Amino acid sequence: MKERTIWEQIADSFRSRSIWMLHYCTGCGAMELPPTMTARFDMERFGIAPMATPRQADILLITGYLNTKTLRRVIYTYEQMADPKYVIGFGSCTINGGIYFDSYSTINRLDYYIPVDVYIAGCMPRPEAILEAFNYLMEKIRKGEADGWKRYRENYDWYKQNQIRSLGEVYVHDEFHE
Amino acid sequence: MISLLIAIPLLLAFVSVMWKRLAKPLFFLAAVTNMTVLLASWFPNSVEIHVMGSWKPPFGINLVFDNASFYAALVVNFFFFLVSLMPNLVESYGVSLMLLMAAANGFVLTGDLFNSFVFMEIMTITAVTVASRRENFYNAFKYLILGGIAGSIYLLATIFAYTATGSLNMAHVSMATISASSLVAITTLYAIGLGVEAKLFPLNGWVSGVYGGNDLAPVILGTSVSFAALYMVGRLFGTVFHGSGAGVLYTLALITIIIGEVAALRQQNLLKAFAYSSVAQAGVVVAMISKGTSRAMGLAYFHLTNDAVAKFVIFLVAGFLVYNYKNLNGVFKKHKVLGASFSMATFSLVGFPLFAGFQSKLRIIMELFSMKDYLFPAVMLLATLIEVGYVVRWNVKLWFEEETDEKADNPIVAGTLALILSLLLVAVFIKPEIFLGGAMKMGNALADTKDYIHGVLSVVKGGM
Amino acid sequence: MALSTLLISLLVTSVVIYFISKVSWRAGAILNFLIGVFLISYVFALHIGVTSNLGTLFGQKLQLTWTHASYYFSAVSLLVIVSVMLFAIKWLDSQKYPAAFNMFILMMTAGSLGVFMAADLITLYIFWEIAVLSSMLIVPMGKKESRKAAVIYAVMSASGTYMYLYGAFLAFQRYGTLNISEIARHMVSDPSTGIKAAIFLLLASAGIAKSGIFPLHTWLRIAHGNAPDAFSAVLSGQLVKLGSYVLMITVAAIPSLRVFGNIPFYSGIPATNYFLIALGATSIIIGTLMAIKQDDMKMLIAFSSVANGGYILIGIGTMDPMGFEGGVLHVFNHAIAAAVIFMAFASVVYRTHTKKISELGGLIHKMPITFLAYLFAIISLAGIPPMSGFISKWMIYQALVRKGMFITAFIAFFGSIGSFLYVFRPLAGVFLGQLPKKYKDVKEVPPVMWIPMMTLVVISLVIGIWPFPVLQPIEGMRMDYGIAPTMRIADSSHWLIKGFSGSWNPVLVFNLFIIGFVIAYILYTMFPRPKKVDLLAPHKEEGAPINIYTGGEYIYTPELYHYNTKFYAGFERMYEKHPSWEKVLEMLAKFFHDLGEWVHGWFFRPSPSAYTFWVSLTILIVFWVRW
Amino acid sequence: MVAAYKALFNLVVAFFLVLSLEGIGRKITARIQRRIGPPWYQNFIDLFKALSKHPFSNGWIFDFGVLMALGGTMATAMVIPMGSAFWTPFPNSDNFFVIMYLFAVGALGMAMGMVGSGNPWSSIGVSRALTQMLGYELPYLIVISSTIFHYKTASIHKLIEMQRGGWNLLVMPLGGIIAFVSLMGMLGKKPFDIATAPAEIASGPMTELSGKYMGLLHIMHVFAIFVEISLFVDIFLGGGNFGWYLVKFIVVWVLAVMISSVLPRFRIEQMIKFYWGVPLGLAFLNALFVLLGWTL
Repeated sequence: MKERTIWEQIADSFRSRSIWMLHYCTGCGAMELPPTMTARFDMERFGIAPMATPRQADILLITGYLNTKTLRRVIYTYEQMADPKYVIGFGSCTINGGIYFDSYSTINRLDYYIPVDVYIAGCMPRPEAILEAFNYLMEKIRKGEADGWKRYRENYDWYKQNQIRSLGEVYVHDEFHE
Repeated sequence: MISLLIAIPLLLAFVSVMWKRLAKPLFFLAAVTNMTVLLASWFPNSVEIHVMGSWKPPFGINLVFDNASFYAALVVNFFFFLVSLMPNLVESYGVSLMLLMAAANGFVLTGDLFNSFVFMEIMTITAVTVASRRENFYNAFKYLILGGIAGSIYLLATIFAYTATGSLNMAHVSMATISASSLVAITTLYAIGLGVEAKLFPLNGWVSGVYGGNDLAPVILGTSVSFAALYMVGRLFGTVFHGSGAGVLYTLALITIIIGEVAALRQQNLLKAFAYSSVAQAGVVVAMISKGTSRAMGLAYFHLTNDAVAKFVIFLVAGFLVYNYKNLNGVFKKHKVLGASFSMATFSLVGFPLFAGFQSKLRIIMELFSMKDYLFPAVMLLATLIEVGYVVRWNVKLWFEEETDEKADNPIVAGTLALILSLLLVAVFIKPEIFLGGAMKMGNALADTKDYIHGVLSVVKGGM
Repeated sequence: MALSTLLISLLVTSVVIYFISKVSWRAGAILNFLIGVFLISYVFALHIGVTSNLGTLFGQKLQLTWTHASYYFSAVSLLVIVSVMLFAIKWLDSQKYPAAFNMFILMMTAGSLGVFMAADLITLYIFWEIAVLSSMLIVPMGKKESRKAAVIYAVMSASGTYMYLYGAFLAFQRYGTLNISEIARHMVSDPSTGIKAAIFLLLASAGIAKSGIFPLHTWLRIAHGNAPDAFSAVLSGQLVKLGSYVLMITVAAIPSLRVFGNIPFYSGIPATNYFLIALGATSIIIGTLMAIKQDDMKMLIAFSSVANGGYILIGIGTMDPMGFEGGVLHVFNHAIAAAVIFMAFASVVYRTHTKKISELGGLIHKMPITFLAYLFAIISLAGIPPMSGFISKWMIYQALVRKGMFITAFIAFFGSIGSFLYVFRPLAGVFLGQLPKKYKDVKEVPPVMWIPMMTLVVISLVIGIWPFPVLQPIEGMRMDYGIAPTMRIADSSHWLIKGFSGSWNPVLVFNLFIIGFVIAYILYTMFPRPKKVDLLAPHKEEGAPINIYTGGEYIYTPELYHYNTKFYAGFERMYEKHPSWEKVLEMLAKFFHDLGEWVHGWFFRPSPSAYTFWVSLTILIVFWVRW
Repeated sequence: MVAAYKALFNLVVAFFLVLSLEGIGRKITARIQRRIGPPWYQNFIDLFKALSKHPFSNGWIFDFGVLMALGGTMATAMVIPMGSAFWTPFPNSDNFFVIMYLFAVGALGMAMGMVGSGNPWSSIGVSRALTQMLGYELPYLIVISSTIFHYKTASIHKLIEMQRGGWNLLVMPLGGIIAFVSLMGMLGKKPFDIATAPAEIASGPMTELSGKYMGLLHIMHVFAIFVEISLFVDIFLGGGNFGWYLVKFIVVWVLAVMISSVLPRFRIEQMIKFYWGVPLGLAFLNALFVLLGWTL
């Protein structure tokens, strides 16, 4: 990967110290976030704060498994986030579909569709693991290795064709929208 | 000379009974001659009388010709003349119109109480025939009944007057001293008797029916005949009875104003609405007459003249519209001239500036204030407020609503007449003397009893 | 040319204009505009104190005279009217009666000029009626409801006018003159307070009715809401000011402080003035609350006119130098702002054919100039610097706080903050947000329509930065009426406006705003360029969703995603079941109808026998009364 | 020229002071909630991070609104006196009403830009913000008017000088308390953060703000807080020299933060009812006292 300018390095160090996350809570992983936020583990001390809209968020936290229906929303949300943006795949469902791996509608590997910077293995991962992952992500951001958003831009066609292949069509055309 | 005013229409009426087809031209002829006669003797600034037979007053019947009766006769005949210009309006009513004309003239000119009763009867009956046009029989019948009652009461009053004074000559009666009680009786009965023709509440029940019934009646009854009747009010209560009994008139008149306006407000029929408004205007005039001073009376007749002209235009246009269209929405888009004159006439009625009504109304209010009468102006302004309501409503309806595809060709004569008269209203605003001078002379003549008595009972002039 | 000749020739010309417009209405409109321009130049050339005779009416001389007040009010009115005339040159092609419109608007101009020039009450009345009549005939040229509107307008205005007439003649009967200054002189020396108060209030009631003050305010909603769109600008921007003028005449030209000095009510303000102030305050409350909940944008601004009429009345009513100048200056500000707003709405309606906020949206990308005009107009209307609207509000607050009138001040503050709410509603609903698909190919209005708006906006802005040209005639007016003649408020040498509690410098404030804006712009350019996302689906290829945050959902129907119905639902819910004064007046009208019904049923419908009964009854009553 | 330097100094002070105070506020809240909380300079980091991102824009009115908001608020912040006549950039124009209405420019700009983003959440947030303004401004303005009536001047630095004898807070304690309650509403802290309710309307007006727009509006918010608290300090706590002024500023801020960190959120009409209930009544009572001269 190419060298960063001094400005980018400074910016990256800022980015690494202030992470606003949009947690996409489809699965059981959501259960693990409240303890992580609140007094026991207190993720705010790392400058991590939950955000309400993708426009403001820096990282997209995919907690738990995805199916074809939710994946559409995930992609749409991800594309609405402002660069630079990072994705954390949370739990084994995002890695290999977890216990639902053989369902007809389950998405088995998230990073075919959107670039994932950090995976958290386990079912469920405990808050310690989550914080560990965040620290790792911060490290990557500071080093400038968390370049998922760049990859998405460069290999846009590849991601799109994967999305199309499994979703048929990224935009929904169901009875509500005809 | 002035007895021609009565004689000619009467004569021609009988002639035209024999030759029906001649009725219209003869009516026209009568109107023209009357106008010429009147124009020939312009404002006799003295009191002339004309005795029937050579019975000197107070014994014989005599016609009185002074500024008052001249101005009244002028207005009366003027409207007959205007009507006679419109043959399609006259149709087969030439005869009765001529009779009506004769009666109205007689009523205005006579100087004798009983004679005036006779003329009033003729006037009522012919008016009823006119009113019964277009199968408007029931309302005409009502009118007949009321007219009959009024006539009888008028007669009763005359009899009282005779018993009280031993004379029927107005001048003589006005000289005589009448005991208070019988004066009360006489004036009250006269008030009631004239109340029907003068459209006083509650004797004006016939008005809406008759005026709303066809297109000829309002045009002639609402202008000439009511002017004649209101003239007589002024003559009796101003000249003869020196303003005793004015209180009755005043009260009734004020009630009449309000009643007329509110009745006009809810009215859905164009002709009837303005019939009620003429009721209200008559109320204003009567109330003003009851004030008794010469200036007040003059203003009253000034107002009445403006009102008569405006009403003539309004009823002319309204009659045309009502009997040519089912749905009146936006008809004026098709008849711009009629519309313009109608609007001007109605605005003059309300008393907006730029039109004659403004002059008379404001003068009246001013006069009343100078008389320290604070009630009447308030009533009048309230009435005007209601008037604004329905006048604007009708104008908006007739001008701006979506029109229907009904058609009717423009009436040329009526249109021109309406336009000329409405422009006359504007002219009067700019130069009120056009009507005001005559009206003021009339007022003076009516208020000035001495001169009247002297003129009547002094040396006899003319005769036939 | 003498004033009287001017007015009369204007009246005559208006009829001529009608026939010209019959041939080509556009020629008539252009001619109108030229006449208007001439009038403006004429007005600015006139010298204060010119008088001229209009002839005599029943023994009274009808006199016209040119005072500071006439100069100020005529200039403001002409500014509004002329811009509307220019606007109309194009706008009229959407109208049904262009010829009549041209005639009546010129006639109305003549009438209002006459009102401002009149030196005596009866002249004022005559021209007043001319103005009312001609405007009343333009109102029903609009949509269906406008017919009813015309009637209500006429009746309300007439009710005020006739009270005025009664008062005028009362004064005449007592003082033997109709000349305003004469009457003022007599009133000062008149001992009886009752009659003076009666005359005062009766005269004021005309202004109350015309400028939409509380008891007689209801006609503004329906008349301004339904009149032809561009004419609403004149109605709200100019005609309402006739009322303010009459109020000013009654309160200031008749020196109410000295006339009613014997009945002080609160901090040196007479009870009569305080009564007017209370009415003004009430109309501020009503206007604001009702404006906030309107969905029809024209009615919304109509109610805001009610509120602003209240401001003017309060300001003048205090008869405090600051308050008086504030009130009079507010006439100018509201005239300009309301005119621009209504013209902007007229442009919107001209293109989209609807005035319901809930049916519009996102027009900013289609009609940017109209949007800017509206934006600056509402900034002025809400009284935010650097537009001129702020200056008058500041002055009025100064007066209120100085007099310690806290409740009135509270209501004024409420109206001012409420105005943020209601002016923002059309901004959000009509111009911002999502554009419904059906307005995909709406265009900006042609220059001849936006030039007048923009001119007025620029004038308002310039006056907001450098208000002294307008403040001079107002100070002159103040001197004429002798309100604290020594005090100077506009200090143009130091660029200051001095209140009793400190001063401020409009130029400086404007510069600060510019500096702040520049700094903000520098910051804006320092950081990465934004990626334009189009929030309007119709612009993108078919089937593309709206590109805004939708909780991950795809939305294809922008109009459903545009929040503009019941914009202040949370607040409106608090006064849903408010009592309505309109209903009261409707009850009154209905009462008269029913009375007519009753009368008709009892006296005019029945059979002849009933008549005989009535006749005999009358005879009996009369005899009984008289014996 | 000196005035210009003072004005710029205002901006600099406002920026650093308030940003660090915000961080401290977050720390305090965290401690109250038994957390450790972010470092005091966290908000600087957040701000610069936001500015460094690649944002989205929804059309020119969106940008224009943000600029107008920031510019208007800066203009206001430049007029504010900081605790003494010396630190008053423009002694001729620091009239209270001028400041209040100049302040409204920022609010209007923000509202316009955010609604321009075309997001219904933003519109709802803006409508709530304006309604809230209707709520808290009225008691505040009544109190300030009675203050102006009492001291016969509306220019802030004159008011500060007049309070040499004793703080206005002690002269009219009722008014001071009401003004502080209104200040809570102005700051938009709990329980009055109805406009930006992240859980219900996705942070209201800011819904569509990304990257530098977020940052610029954050700066605007910083200046807004500066203006609001400075007005309170100047009018009620009697200024003092610059150090004292800062101390008072910090105290007021910390108090506000502590109150807000233990309270839930009002609904919009509850907020209106609250402000038009007791505070408004007490404000009028205070005005009455001032009229009668019953001041301490």
